[in-house]
Amino acid sequence: MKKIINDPATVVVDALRGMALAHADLLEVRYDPAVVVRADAPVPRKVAVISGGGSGHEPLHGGFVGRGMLDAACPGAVFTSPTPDQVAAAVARTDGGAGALLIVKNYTGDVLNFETAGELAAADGVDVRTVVIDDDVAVKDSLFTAGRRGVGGTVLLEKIVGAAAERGVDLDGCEALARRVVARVRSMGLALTACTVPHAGEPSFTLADDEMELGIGIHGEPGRRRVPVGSAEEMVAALLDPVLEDLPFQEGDRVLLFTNSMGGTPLIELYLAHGIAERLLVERGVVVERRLVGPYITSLEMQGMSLTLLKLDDEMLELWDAPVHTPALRWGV
Amino acid sequence: MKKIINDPATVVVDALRGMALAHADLLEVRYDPAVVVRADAPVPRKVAVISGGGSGHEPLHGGFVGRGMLDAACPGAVFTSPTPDQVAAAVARTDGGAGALLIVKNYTGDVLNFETAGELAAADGVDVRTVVIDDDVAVKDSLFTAGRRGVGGTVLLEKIVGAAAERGVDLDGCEALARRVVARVRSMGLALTACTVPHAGEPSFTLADDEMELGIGIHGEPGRRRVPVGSAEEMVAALLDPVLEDLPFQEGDRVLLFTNSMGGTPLIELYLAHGIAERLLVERGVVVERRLVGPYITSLEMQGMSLTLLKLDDEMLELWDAPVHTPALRWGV
Amino acid sequence: MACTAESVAEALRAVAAVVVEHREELIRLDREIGDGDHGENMARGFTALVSKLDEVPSSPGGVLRLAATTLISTVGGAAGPLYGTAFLRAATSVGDVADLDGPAVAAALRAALDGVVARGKAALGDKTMVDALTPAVAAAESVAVTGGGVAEVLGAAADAAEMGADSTVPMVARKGRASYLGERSAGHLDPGARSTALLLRTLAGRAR
Amino acid sequence: MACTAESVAEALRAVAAVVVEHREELIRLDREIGDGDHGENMARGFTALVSKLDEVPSSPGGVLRLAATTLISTVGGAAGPLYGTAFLRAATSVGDVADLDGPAVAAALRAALDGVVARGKAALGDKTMVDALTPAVAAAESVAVTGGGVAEVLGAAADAAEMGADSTVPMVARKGRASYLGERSAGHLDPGARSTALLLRTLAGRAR
Ligand SMILES: Nc1ncnc2c1ncn2[C@@H]1O[C@H](COP(=O)(O)OP(=O)(O)O)[C@@H](O)[C@H]1O
Ligand SMILES: Nc1ncnc2c1ncn2[C@@H]1O[C@H](COP(=O)(O)OP(=O)(O)O)[C@@H](O)[C@H]1O
Ligand SMILES: [Mg+2]
Ligand SMILES: [Mg+2]
Ligand SMILES: [Mg+2]
Ligand SMILES: [Mg+2]
Repeated sequence: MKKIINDPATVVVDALRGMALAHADLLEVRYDPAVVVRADAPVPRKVAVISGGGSGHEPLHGGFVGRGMLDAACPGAVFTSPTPDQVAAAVARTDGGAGALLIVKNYTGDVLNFETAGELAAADGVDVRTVVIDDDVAVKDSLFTAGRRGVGGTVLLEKIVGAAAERGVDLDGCEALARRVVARVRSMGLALTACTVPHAGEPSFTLADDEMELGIGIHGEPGRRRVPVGSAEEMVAALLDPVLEDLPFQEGDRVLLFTNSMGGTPLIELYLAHGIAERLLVERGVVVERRLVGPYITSLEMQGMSLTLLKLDDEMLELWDAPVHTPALRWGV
Repeated sequence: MKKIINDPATVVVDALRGMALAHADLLEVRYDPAVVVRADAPVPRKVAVISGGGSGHEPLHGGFVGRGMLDAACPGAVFTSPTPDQVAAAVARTDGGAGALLIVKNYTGDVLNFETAGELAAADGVDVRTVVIDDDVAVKDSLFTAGRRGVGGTVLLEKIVGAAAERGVDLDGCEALARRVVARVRSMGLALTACTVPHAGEPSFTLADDEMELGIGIHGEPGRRRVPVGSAEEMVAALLDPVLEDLPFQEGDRVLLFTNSMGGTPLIELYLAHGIAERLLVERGVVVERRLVGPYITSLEMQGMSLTLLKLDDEMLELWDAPVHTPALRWGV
Repeated sequence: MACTAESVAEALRAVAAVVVEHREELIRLDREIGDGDHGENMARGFTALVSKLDEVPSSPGGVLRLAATTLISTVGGAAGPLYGTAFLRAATSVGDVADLDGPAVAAALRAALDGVVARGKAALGDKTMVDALTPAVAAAESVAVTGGGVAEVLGAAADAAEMGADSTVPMVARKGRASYLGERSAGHLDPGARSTALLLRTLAGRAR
Repeated sequence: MACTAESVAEALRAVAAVVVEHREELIRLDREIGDGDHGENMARGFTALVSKLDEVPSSPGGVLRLAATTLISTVGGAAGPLYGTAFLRAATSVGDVADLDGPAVAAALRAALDGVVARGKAALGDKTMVDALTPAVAAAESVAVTGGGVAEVLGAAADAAEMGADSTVPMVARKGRASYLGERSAGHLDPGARSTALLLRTLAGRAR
């Protein structure tokens, strides 16, 4: 394992220190428990939008803290859900009197820890709502499993709900909007290489030189199947087809297309994949109204990509375009 | 080699198509010859700021095209200088009557191709100036070699000169400013892993599991020496010390610190390294006024990082803060 | 043999040592069908607990409550809230008696299991820690009703937990991260079931 | 034996085939002390030239000029402007005569070398294509003054270029990307010197 770290046990805190220095104008970082908070929190009478999860997916979530997106992020250990006291501290620090919306990616650990945190915060008299996002079509949805994972759609959800909260939409409105986004967003990813969690010291799985894992999760969880590496054209189609079929997205639908790098895939390949995805969508009559291309929800140094499609309505479109000022997304300000 | 590509021979053009779709509001892409141009070019009476170089360093340079930075970028084949006709086309397309400044990284191929292009453009009656950037302290500067390479400082140079041109500074002023930036910026990088150029199909070099290449160039050119991998603390010091000594940077100096990923290093490690670099600078009494952290000048999927320090003056500081609106850097608008 | 606050604390220190010792094994098991952090999570949590135990609460229930809150705020992942809930329910079950007997321990284990199921909604056969804990509780109860002491109760629980953990190998996971693997999860030992068995075996060893 | 526009074009088509054939070798050499693109750059440029030669210009000079502009706009890297300049100067040197003789070829080679040196500023011993081209020109000139024809001139040039290329192996690079390696560049054949030798050997073969 070759990594730019001092000690696997302190990676998250060490990285938070650097992040705090890099973005002192936008963020305040607290360490015990670890929480990343927007610099001007709490914002009076604004719904606090809070998320969190294991570290190693940067910029998610800390990189999305700031005006127009998240009020706070709770970074767990690498690939490990944060603990309830982190979430409770985030709520306490950002509650402006209008309640808090917790955005939780659907993993057992995240759900259970946020659930406990919600109980703690409710006991403190804060109106807390939880929205679970489960946009990964690679995993079969079933009552008898942990269900679908939350992946790329999380970024879009945080941006859109964050914009609504910034405009003064109340907790009921934010929650309803969040559920609408969850209902309309779908993703799928693939991995060309595995990543190595610092405390594990070895790659999470092994792929042959000509194999890729189709339907990979963001913690290196396996997906639908292991298949031979194909051309970019084939890879993009292998992601896009299941995503399109699932909702389904149809001719005439207006969408936001999010082409995401798993971390180790260079931008040149990502743009190349994005171009193919847009062309395939145009061929099916799906209208790409907005796009996001880059490494926004990653798995450490894993090579691979994911595609996320959100079926836009006018309100979501407007909220997507609304100003945002965070380390990782910034426009309109 | 596992990459998201269709054909090594068409990677650059295929990626440009995706980039054009992703950023249609900011850019226009021309293909024969390949040039990325800001959407509103030519801007009347503004100096055209143009750069270019081999592809595979994305977002450099195409990701820096837009208001307040570059008017055009000329993407060569992967890791291969662009050709003179690309540069000449960029000049012709962006010349607003105030001349053009060519920003050239100091590599023999880039220098020769831009030189030829400059001659072509001058023959067309455009006032063209060339500024060569050579900020990499890993390579010994000598009259008897190709000299130092242009690396991370290029990003800062393009931002600052781009802002000046946007404000209406004339060609003489832009050229003088550019030379001042070049005189005050220094960088050094290291690689933990090699990258694979698509048409080569194999990694550019091999490093043992416990080795890193100190002083790496952005095309995988070797640097000062191959050394055992150390802690992040040691790695950052190994980059920072030669950079500080070279100019030298001294107590009380105000600097911009740019912590760059070579592409494959995840953000969590980069923030961690950035935190160490800032602390070491504070310990030496160097004042970090601004910072940039991210993958801005990369070597495909190479894991590693570089540090760049620019000794700021008031004018540079103001120009750094000035609005910029490009795919990769965006603020103030 | 007494089962006081101090002896429970001592037993939990021993658990911490065992968890740290098996850290890599649990990581490896979790890498096979999860995300490879279970050993790290447990080691982090129990190490934190050891330093909290510098001051031992006055009752066994107090020690279990301290374990619960510490694990909840340091383990993270799925295991954190699940083990945390287990200890919390166990603490509530034992109340503030000063010295636990066999039936009290069996009842505490039952409460722990109920807490895990309430929180995680896993059933027997879902390939989770529930598959280790369920037979452990049954065994503990049958020993306790026939008059077994703490050592016998925990010994029976540990034996059953180990068999229960082993029984997860052929199972197809239906809960937690391993469920994403579907059929591919069969053939692997569930890391949480393994850590439950380790924990009970260590407690049993200390009760002797 | 004639050295007309058509035969120069045919010789350049042969060069293209040889360059494509040696693409991997040149990539490998450039990976050792450069950035691994020389074979790709040359193959791209000469392949482009072949398609431009569907219409052959009317004089050898015209063919060389077409080669120059094509290579300049398709090769990129250091080799593009250097080979481009070489062909451009050679074209100027031969003017618009219809059939080249030995002395004309030798003079064209001299002009090419002068162009490469003017552009790249490399001296003998810097471990570049100049180390292949310089002895090639000297050999070509000495054969030409003693009445050698095109085939003899090019044959001597190719022999000398191959020896010159080989002489780059022990050299420490002082120009181009290999110079970053310093002492570590010794022990490797310079890719540009190798491509120059390949080019001259192929031209010599066609002149026979
Ligand atoms: N719903 C659940 N009910 C009971 N136990 C569960 C459940 N989900 C997961 N587990 C247990 O948690 C273990 C994994 O813990 P850990 O690796 O620490 O958390 P994570 O899966 O979040 O990375 C599994 O091996 C399993 O025994
Ligand atoms: N200044 C120079 N003068 C002459 N030849 C040079 C010079 N610099 C580089 N070369 C030649 O160019 C070759 C490399 O070409 P190529 O790999 O295509 O370009 P790049 O180095 O830009 O990748 C070297 O092997 C060397 O022979
Ligand atoms: Mg986990
Ligand atoms: Mg090159
Ligand atoms: Mg786990
Ligand atoms: Mg090269």
